[in-house]
Amino acid sequence: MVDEEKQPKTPPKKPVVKPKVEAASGPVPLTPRQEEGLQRLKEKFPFVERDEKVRSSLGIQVPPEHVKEVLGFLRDDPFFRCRHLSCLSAVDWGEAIEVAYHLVNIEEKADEWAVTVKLPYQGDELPEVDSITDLWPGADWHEREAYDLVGVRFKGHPDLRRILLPEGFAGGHPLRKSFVDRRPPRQRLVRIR
Amino acid sequence: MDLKRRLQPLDWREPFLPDGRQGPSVPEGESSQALPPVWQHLPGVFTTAAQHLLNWSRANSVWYMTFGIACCAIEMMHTGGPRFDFDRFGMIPRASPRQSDLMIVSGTVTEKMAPVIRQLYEQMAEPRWVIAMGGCASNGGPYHQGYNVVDGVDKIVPVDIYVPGCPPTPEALLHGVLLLQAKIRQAAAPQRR
Amino acid sequence: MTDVPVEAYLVVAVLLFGLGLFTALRRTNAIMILMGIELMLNAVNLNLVAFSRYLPAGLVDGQVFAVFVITLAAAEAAIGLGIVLMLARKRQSVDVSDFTELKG
Amino acid sequence: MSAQIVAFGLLGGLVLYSAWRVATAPLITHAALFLALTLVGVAGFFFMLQAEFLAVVQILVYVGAVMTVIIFAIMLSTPALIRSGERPTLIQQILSPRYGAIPLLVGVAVTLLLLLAYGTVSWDQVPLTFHPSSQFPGGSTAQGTTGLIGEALLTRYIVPFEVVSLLLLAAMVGAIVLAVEGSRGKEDEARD
Amino acid sequence: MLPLWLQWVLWGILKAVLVLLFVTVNAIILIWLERKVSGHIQNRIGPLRVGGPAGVLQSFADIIKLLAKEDFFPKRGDPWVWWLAPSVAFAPALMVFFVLPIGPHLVVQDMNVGLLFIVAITSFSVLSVFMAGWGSNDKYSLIGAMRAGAQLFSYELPMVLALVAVTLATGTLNISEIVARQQGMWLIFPQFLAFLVFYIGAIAELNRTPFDLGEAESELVAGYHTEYSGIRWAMFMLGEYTNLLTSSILVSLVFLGGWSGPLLPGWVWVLIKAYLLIFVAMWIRWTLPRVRIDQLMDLGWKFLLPLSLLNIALTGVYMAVMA
Amino acid sequence: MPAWIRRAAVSIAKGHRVTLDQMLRRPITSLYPEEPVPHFPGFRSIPVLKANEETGKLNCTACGLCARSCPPQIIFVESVVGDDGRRKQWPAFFNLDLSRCMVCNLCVEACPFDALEMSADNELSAYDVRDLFFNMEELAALWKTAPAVRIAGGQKR
Amino acid sequence: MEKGSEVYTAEEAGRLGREGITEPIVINLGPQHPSTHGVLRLITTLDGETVLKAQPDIGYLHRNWEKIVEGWQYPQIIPFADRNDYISAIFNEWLVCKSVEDALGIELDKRAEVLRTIFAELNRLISHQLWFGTYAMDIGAFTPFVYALRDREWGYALLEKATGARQLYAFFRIGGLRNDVPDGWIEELSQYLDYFEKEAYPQYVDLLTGNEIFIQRSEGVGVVSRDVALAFGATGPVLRGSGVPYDVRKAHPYGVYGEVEFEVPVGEHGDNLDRAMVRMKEMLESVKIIRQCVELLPEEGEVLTSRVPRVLKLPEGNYYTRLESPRGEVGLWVVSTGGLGPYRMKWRAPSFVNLQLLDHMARGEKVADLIAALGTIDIILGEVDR
Repeated sequence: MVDEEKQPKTPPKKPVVKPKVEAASGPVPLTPRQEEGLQRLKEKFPFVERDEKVRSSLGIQVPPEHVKEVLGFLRDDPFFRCRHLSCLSAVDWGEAIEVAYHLVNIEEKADEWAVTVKLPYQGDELPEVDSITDLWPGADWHEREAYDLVGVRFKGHPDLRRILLPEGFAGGHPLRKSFVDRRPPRQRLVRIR
Repeated sequence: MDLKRRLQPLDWREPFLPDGRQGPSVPEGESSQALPPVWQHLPGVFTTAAQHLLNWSRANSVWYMTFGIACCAIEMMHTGGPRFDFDRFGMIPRASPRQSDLMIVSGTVTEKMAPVIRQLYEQMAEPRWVIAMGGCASNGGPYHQGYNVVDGVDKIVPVDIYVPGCPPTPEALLHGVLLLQAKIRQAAAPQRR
Repeated sequence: MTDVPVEAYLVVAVLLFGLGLFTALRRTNAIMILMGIELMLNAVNLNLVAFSRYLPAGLVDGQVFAVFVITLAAAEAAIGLGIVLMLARKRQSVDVSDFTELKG
Repeated sequence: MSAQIVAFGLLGGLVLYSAWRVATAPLITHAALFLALTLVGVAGFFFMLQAEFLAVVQILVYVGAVMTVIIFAIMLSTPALIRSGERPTLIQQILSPRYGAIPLLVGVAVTLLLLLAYGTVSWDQVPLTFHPSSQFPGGSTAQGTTGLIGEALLTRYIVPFEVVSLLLLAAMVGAIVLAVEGSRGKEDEARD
Repeated sequence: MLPLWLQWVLWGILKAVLVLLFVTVNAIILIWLERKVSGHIQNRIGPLRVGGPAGVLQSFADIIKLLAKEDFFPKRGDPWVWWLAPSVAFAPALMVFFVLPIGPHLVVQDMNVGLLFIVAITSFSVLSVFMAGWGSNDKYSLIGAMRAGAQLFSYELPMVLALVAVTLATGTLNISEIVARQQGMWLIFPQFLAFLVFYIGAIAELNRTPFDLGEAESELVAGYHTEYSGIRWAMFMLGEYTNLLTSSILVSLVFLGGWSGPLLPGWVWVLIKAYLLIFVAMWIRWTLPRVRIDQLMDLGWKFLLPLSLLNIALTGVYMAVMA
Repeated sequence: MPAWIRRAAVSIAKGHRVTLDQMLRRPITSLYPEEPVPHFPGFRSIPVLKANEETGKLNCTACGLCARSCPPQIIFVESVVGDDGRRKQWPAFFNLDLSRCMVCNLCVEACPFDALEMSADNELSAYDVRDLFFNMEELAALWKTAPAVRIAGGQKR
Repeated sequence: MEKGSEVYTAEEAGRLGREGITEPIVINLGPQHPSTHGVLRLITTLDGETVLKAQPDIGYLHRNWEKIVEGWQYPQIIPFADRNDYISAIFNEWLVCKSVEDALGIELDKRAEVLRTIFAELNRLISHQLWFGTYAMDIGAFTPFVYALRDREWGYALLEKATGARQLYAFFRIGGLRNDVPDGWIEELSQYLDYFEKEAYPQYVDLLTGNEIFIQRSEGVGVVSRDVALAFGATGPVLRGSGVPYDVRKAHPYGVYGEVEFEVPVGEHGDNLDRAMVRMKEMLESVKIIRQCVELLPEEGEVLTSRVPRVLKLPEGNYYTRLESPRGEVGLWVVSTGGLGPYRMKWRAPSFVNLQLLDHMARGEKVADLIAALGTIDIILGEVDR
């Protein structure tokens, strides 16, 4: 009565995610205040560019070496006053890792600004960017998580260890697209009646 | 549903550690419920009667460990709460594994958590039982694709009852507990040597 | 019913005193030395109470002395252990052979 | 053989054995627990000697207070020392001169000296009488010795009584001063 | 005819067995009662399925199960200390009953210094707590033992002082005498402060919420008995509930007029009063949150101790004026 | 009397009033194994296979939409292959792994033939994890008997 | 109960414990511990009873949500997101729906919007009830916890009647709700609110939050100043307890929060008591919001708008969406390459960020206060570890 066999072979019907898609819609129009902010930033930092991929707020693309400067300016400048670091996240694009910082001015106006930075890398190496833990102590765990899961090295972080995965996790950084689950294939015991 | 099928004794136990190695052999459920060694020298009538008494008391005094992992822990709390009331069955929560008889694994077991659960199980005094509550503890649940998820706590510790659901409702858990009580009551008297 | 003679109590008390002395002398831990002293005080108490038992009825002077001794022991323990704790905090040690500043 | 002698033998054995273990137990916590046992045994002697009040006070003060303080002191002062450290055998300990042989010799010498001194006493001439008004077991006088002790303390021994109470007060103040001295500045530094 | 001392020993054993039986049965009933009371306070039912409609046999099932549970010994623990601790916890709780009169002349040994004896004997629990905490070689146990020890130590003092005022008022340390002296008026009325201090102190000595720091579940798992399983843990539990019974009986004897009451026999009245006090203790336990360790110390040393001293002074002044 | 003593006494007394008040009320506990716990219509516990009331045949056509829509991929369905090599609109097997189901209702919503339904039977605990793997017959039987037969404590009521 | 794996060396512990004091003890609270609200491990350095350092070790419930959803379609992610913050599942569903709706510009019917707000606030109410219970348990009182469970059962029954599940609802769909509420549900909801306001809430106050022991235990403990809370990126009641009135419902109104009146309770000192009181007041505010929503609820209207495209594809780009969950600002960062599912999803969990403050709160306090401070952060490990 009890038969043990492997999982019936139904191919997983997962949607195929293509890295590039031509369905590009135009850039999101800016509000006057966002325009003004962009202007103000460009005056101070000429290397700042708008990141049109960021569609939920104003995105600013910054070269990796200037991230800390720009974020510090956004925090302290009386126009921006972004004292709340909402989110710090990273995404692996295959040849580069993009780190995005989402800032909010929560005390007066609810402005949102997103700062993105592209960190090119090759293979298994960990791209580096300045840590912002001395600007926002709360960035500590965000950065550790990004290091743990995506594999970004934050220069100047006080304690850059894995945070979610166990210390001796073998497979590298799992949110990289090149990550392969190397554990032995798990057998499913299934009873067909 | 066929009642007989549900009350069949377990015949499938393959304890192995999460990394796939064969672990130390886990005592079988039946042998762990035997009488204390001194009692086994008594005549058969007494042992049978004593075993019945013992099974009765064990079935009616299953103390569980306050050990919540994830979503199911909330339903476990509710089962202990006023509407479903574990205490009716003589079940009270104990914080220390030494004093508890039942471990309700209520949630997803990850690779980082697996050794801890194994250790907790070993800290429990014999006889001890395990309920895998919910899909995640039974078989990985919806998280079974994860790179860090142990699909089923039965890979780590022997499980007596599997309660399906995501999360199981309190009465589903109570049904599992009733099945466990039935199993404890049916534990056979040991053979005299 | 015969009675235990007073000498028996005295012998036990002497042995207890000797053991207390031995403890106080051989241990280097300050707390242990205090414990040895407690033992000796108890031996003394035993003597006092034994003698008090064999006084004429209505006289409890031995027990009164024992009360004083117990009080002294409690006071000594409080102060002695206070000093020990103080030393433990300041010097990370309670070994009396470490405290040699007053040696010439 | 009367019950009293049996009880005396048991209690004496208990007291002397546990006192010996106080002197020789390798772990200080064990020594402390054996000290508690000794003290309880002495309290048992007090019961046998019709000194109920003193026996109870002995337990209350020694076990309830002094032992607690001693154990606290042990836990607070030497947590690392308690378990660790080599444990030489008893023979080795006793043979080591400074902390073994000499104390043993001194202890034995003093004991023998005292026993000798007792031996020289001619006991018939000591004015001791056994008053049977309170025969073992049980049947003590209505008030026991509590009232007598209280009376003696507040009449004949009033001066020592007051002196001792002053001493206790001084000890209390001293202990508090020592404790406060040791933990000063703790609260300020804890929060950084 | 048996020799006298053997008769004496046999009588002692018989009395001890009777006391043991009384204590164990009462403790088992108390454990069941606690579960029922907590259940009903929390809108639940509590034990239901064992032994009739109210689940009265629940505690028996628990005890039988605990008897047959694996006896576990922690690695690197201190075996002798560890093994002896539950006995040191349970034995004094039992010994108290040798001098505690349950009714008129219903006492094993009516002791002259009974009140003091009870207080002295209960101070053994400090030792048992330390032994358990130390013998387990577990940090939770050790911290729990330190807490419980400090707590027992600092609540012993106000309790004794509260009893000093009682002794002052009644002029005796004999419990039967104390009961006899309150035929006119229960001592709770003139000695209300002493009652308050003693009851709070008793709850604290029993390690019950709001003073259950030694076994604070949310902080220290189970405190000093974290590592105990099976029958040794059951002995701790029985000792705890026996102590609850002891202190309730003591309070009812010393402050609530003991066995004075109409119609029913004296021991019934004692038990009724004691169980009422037990219910109040349970009620308090399932209502209040836990205090913190420094607040506990403050309450003991800065509130109860001065209060008990004040009470002694007031009683003394009253006695002097009346005399 | 200092004010804080009064405040503390009053607040503590209030708490005790609440607990005593609750103690004297009826408990809200439902006696589960003796009395079934009522569930509201639409309660989800396990997806089951519906059959036609009259003919008794399953509504399922083995189209696989449910399997595709299932997030954790726990539905395995194959259609019968006839002698001519063509797929029939009839499931050869329909397996469902309840131990991985997250009862999200997406399969029911995806089904265009009204062949799936969420059953409220949640007394499905088992001694073996393989008993949580349901085949077509069991799923169909669950739909028929789910509310009627309840098993508790190994005893049929 | 894990023993022996101390992260700190003796030297480090000695450095933390100041000179001349008994040596610090390092204990592990958790991963199995009654009061860590799940599988959190706190590596705590103690000097006697005083906490010198409390370092959370998380990841025992890291269930790889962000990796698993990379292969899934947006509608499939909605029920799966429920499992993140399992106490307040509605907010997770809403966040995923809101993220897609905002990106595609889907507008909901009024009835759907109002119902969503009602469900969210109901869920906030029972989530705060659970917080109340667990915090009471952390403080050492067990009965308030059971009362909270009792009241949650009623809330669960309401949610079960509408959604078909007790805890993880899978109820929101992109473009609205899966189904409309059954007949008479709104009246039952009003009864529940009346019960909560008139009976349950006064009980909570009498039993716990008005109790002098509770106040003494919470007042002045675990203080987080305004600047520290801001610097650590704290949100929700933790931030509001420190005096910053930031609430996503006010700052970026969604649902019908723009149309209802409610207050944002704010604390003064940032101690445990303030955070607790903020949550207590938020319960009443939730009741107020639900009452207004019931007034606003149109009789007619489709709950699932028909303007949703059959194939849901987000335009290429990054989207960051946030809303206010009971624990604070929960954010979702979706990176789309134009496919059916996300290229990357990042869940910004408020508990994850707030938990960083624990060390700051607990230093110099007693162990019991460490547990209480953890209780006021109100972490959900499913969300912290994801």
